[in-house]
Amino acid sequence: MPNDHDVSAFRRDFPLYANLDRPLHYLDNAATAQMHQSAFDAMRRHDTQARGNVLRGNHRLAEAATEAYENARAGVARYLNATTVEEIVFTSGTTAAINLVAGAMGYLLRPGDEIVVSLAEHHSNFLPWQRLQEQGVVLRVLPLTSEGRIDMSLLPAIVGGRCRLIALSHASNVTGAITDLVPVIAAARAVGARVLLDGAQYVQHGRPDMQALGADFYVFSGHKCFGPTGVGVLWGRREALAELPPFMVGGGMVGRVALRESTWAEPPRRFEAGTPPIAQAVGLGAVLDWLVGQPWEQLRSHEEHLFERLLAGLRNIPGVRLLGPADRRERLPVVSFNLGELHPHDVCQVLDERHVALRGGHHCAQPLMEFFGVAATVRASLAAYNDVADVDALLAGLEHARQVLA
Amino acid sequence: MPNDHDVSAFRRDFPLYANLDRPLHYLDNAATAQMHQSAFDAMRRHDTQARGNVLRGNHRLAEAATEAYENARAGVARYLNATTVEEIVFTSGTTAAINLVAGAMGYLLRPGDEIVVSLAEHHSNFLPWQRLQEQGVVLRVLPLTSEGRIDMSLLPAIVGGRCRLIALSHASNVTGAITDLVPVIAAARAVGARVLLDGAQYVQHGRPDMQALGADFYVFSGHKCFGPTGVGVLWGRREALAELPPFMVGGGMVGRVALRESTWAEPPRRFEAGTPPIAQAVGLGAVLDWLVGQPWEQLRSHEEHLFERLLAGLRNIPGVRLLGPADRRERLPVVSFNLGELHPHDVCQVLDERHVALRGGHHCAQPLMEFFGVAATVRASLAAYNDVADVDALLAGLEHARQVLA
Amino acid sequence: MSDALYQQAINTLWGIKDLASAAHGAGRLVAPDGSALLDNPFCGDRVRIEITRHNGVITALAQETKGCLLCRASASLLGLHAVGRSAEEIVNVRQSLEDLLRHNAPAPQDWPEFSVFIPARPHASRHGCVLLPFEALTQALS
Amino acid sequence: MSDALYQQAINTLWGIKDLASAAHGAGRLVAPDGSALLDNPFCGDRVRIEITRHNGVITALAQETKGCLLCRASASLLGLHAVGRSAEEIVNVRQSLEDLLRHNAPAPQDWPEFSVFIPARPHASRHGCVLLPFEALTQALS
Ligand SMILES: Cc1ncc(COP(=O)(O)O)c(C=O)c1O
Ligand SMILES: Cc1ncc(COP(=O)(O)O)c(C=O)c1O
Repeated sequence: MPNDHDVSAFRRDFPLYANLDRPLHYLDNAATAQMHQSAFDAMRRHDTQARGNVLRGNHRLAEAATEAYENARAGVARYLNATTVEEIVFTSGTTAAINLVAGAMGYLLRPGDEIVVSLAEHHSNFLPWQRLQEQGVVLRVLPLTSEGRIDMSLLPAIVGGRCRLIALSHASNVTGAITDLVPVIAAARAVGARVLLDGAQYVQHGRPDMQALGADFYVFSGHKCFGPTGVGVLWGRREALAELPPFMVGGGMVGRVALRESTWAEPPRRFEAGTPPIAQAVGLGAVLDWLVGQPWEQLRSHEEHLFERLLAGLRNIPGVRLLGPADRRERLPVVSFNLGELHPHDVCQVLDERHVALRGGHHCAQPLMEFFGVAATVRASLAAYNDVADVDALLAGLEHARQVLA
Repeated sequence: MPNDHDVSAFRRDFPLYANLDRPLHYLDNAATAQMHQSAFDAMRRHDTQARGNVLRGNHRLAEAATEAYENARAGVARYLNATTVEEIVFTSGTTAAINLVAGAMGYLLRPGDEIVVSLAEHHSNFLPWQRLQEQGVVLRVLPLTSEGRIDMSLLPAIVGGRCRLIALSHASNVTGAITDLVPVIAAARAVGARVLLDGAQYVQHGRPDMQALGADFYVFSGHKCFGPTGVGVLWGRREALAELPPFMVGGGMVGRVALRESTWAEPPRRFEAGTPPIAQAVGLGAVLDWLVGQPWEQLRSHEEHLFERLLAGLRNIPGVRLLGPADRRERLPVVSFNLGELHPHDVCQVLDERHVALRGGHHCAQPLMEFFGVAATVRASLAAYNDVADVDALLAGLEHARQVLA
Repeated sequence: MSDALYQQAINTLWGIKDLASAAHGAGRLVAPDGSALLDNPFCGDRVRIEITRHNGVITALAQETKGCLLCRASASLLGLHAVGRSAEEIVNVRQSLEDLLRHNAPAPQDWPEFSVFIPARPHASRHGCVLLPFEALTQALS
Repeated sequence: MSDALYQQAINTLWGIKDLASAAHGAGRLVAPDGSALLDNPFCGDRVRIEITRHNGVITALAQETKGCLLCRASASLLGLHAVGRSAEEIVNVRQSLEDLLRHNAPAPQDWPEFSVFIPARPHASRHGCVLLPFEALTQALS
């Protein structure tokens, strides 16, 4: 092994691994990663010692709940290197966070205003923008290079004076391709447009730096970065959040409520209507506090080593078609492929019998599937707890699937 | 005691009680109830044995996750006596569920259409409707009787031919007043309007029967009925859900996504964009499975007994002003009051020092506070794990507060 | 999964494979009386069913299926057995198939090949693949 | 909470009560140079601050406070000590108060009464009540 990452030690803190009654080669991390011990512990501690509603009561449980919730916000801010904790909004997930920004911007956009996305987006970062068409907003779609990367040479042609926002994935959930942000930020700045990055995939594999990236909004989900389901994050640059009206409205996000008209609280509360996912935010905060202290160089080189082995093995299987960038450094350890004409569901089924968990389907990216000329793909996605045995089980299983299914 | 409900046995299944390092008289159940063991167990089991994304993968963890999630849906349907499981939509909470219905209806409403609410609503069942005014929808507000109950004599005058929906709380979070639904349903039916009931408070104290109530939408939150934070439910009558477009859009709720236009899945999936709060839904399902088997007569008579004692005690304290119906049978065991001119926050603080957890504030019901001519109240809300000692601690504490603060 | 079960799955897979490759009824009709095009929203699979009927009975059926083995095998079964059936019979047999998958019911006598789908029982995510052609036919008949 | 601590809280409460009842500076000004009306969104409490100033220094201050003891005591302190201060000094003293509540800082020498708020330290939900009058004054000065 080219580095010192000890997978079995690392796995010990993922309780699912301790509970297995049969082998598991879990390679569906892009859909949902396994939950880390720190989240279990923090949520249990919270729900058994500090359960109360937040921001509302002044008895001790409520105070403790509010403190835990706000500490979690601070943990997220630290992980993202945000400027202030007020830039962190808790949501129920990535999809909810993107709908929040799209819905709130919807109140501000005028017919003819333009939103730019790419053909490679997850439906969650496509449909909320597409839907704004109903109010006369124009959706402009960045095309892709043959590798499935966003074709940046077309930015000047597509990002025009009416562009209000560019919404792109930080990394693709299908190909793992990492978006080259420098030209995107420059193009947006040139026309005064905002930039939203969908970090659902990225955050599991590293710390995105809000002060360095130059984006205005960044979103991700707890369940994809070893945290709980039911919680996600919207980071918004202070000025960017300040100009947005709320998306959902209700308890906890108001100034004054009167019969005719109401006023809103300042961010982040303006965007957190109702009782938030308190325990889940606390769990996510704990996971990010753990992640922030990880030896990232080591984890990343471990993942790269496995990914190299996986790609090399896949290239050796006759009839495999790999999607995505040829250069491994331009992508997360996520790969989509097809095995000849075999249907991805059949392939995944055979692999599941061999304890390899993959995902087959369109991965909520139908426009991208169409671009590649396929209905669906098989996807393998690695996390830091995967090991060589996982990769080898996948490769052997694919050979087997080819024989069984062909 | 007039009944056989054994509080200390009941409490044993609420882990927070086992963890206390000092006394606790928890009377803030209307804000958040404590979580039942069944939810802890189900969520832990899920996250350690069946964690995967739902509806998407065909490996075993994903299959198990989907099964657990759909079983939870069935559990909710059972608790509510819904006609089919397809009538159950998981949301992140009551507020999100109401925003869902309001946002989706927003796509269908025309200027001049009317929405009827009452002056007694929680902000979460007020602001989403008030906001529709921006698109020309008319908000009509049912006034209250002096007791703070909805004045049903004004229904015919207020529910007119342009009324599209009546949105009311099943029970008030301030006064506990239970809404008399019969005239509401009749008025709505007479003009072809839909009825949404905000059951956030009710569900903790009994099973609302969807087939008997006659409403079209019913919403509640997990955290107020002994379940986890981060999850809630929208029940919708099949036809009522079918006519709604989605509110949030994204992964998992589509038919086909194309560049120009997309199609939506059938309910309930149409309304569950993105990865849902999987573990939290599983936890809520477990809690409702437990609740469904509770001896409700016994729990209710226990709560009534305590509530009687509480009301009698409050009436004996000089200077107390009680809000809400005089007839105990018309309300849940929730009561708001003021102690002379003492500020609710000060009262709650003094009570907290005596381990009594109350809530002081406007309870996210500013229009109702204005109606009562107060800025804020103290609220005590009972749950089935409360006992006589809790009530007596509150009453003694109030006497003390009167002396300390006056 | 035990090796025995695994072997059984493989064997059954072969049965499914044969059915799928046979692709009974594959193609289009010149002048269908009814047709339906259905998608599986999870994988983009697509089934087109076309039929003609006379006196309430299916007289010809054609299917075009872009899908997994399970889906293609199921469509192929329609090509094999649907002609001569009434809409009512199809509704019932669709239900039998669902019962076989979800409620451990046995295969109906006149559709014995349904038993190839038994190994799909624990895989709820695949039930939709098997049922899709039957849903499409039901829709084409209505 | 120990009985000792509890007793201390009560005693301090009396201090707060006295300050609140004293209501220094209660009322309105006839011709204010600056004013601000601020709400606490959690309880509906409301503070109005009016000031006049000369050469950058506060020459008169009036406060109208509908609120809890903490809020009223804090407003009363403004009535007691704000006159003669510059906007800068008020910004600093607001920070001192926040530091006292959140970061265990001591009371500044010229505002010794701040120490009555020390028991509010563990009650983060009440910090807003204490700070509200100072926020309002800062706003009135800007
Ligand atoms: C009557 C009522 N409606 C709506 C809500 C909002 O519920 P949640 O905060 O869980 O979204 C509450 C509780 O806060 C409530 O009591
Ligand atoms: C790139 C990307 N964006 C958005 C999402 C949606 O995230 P969630 O389902 O957690 O809302 C996902 C995952 O499903 C994703 O991979």
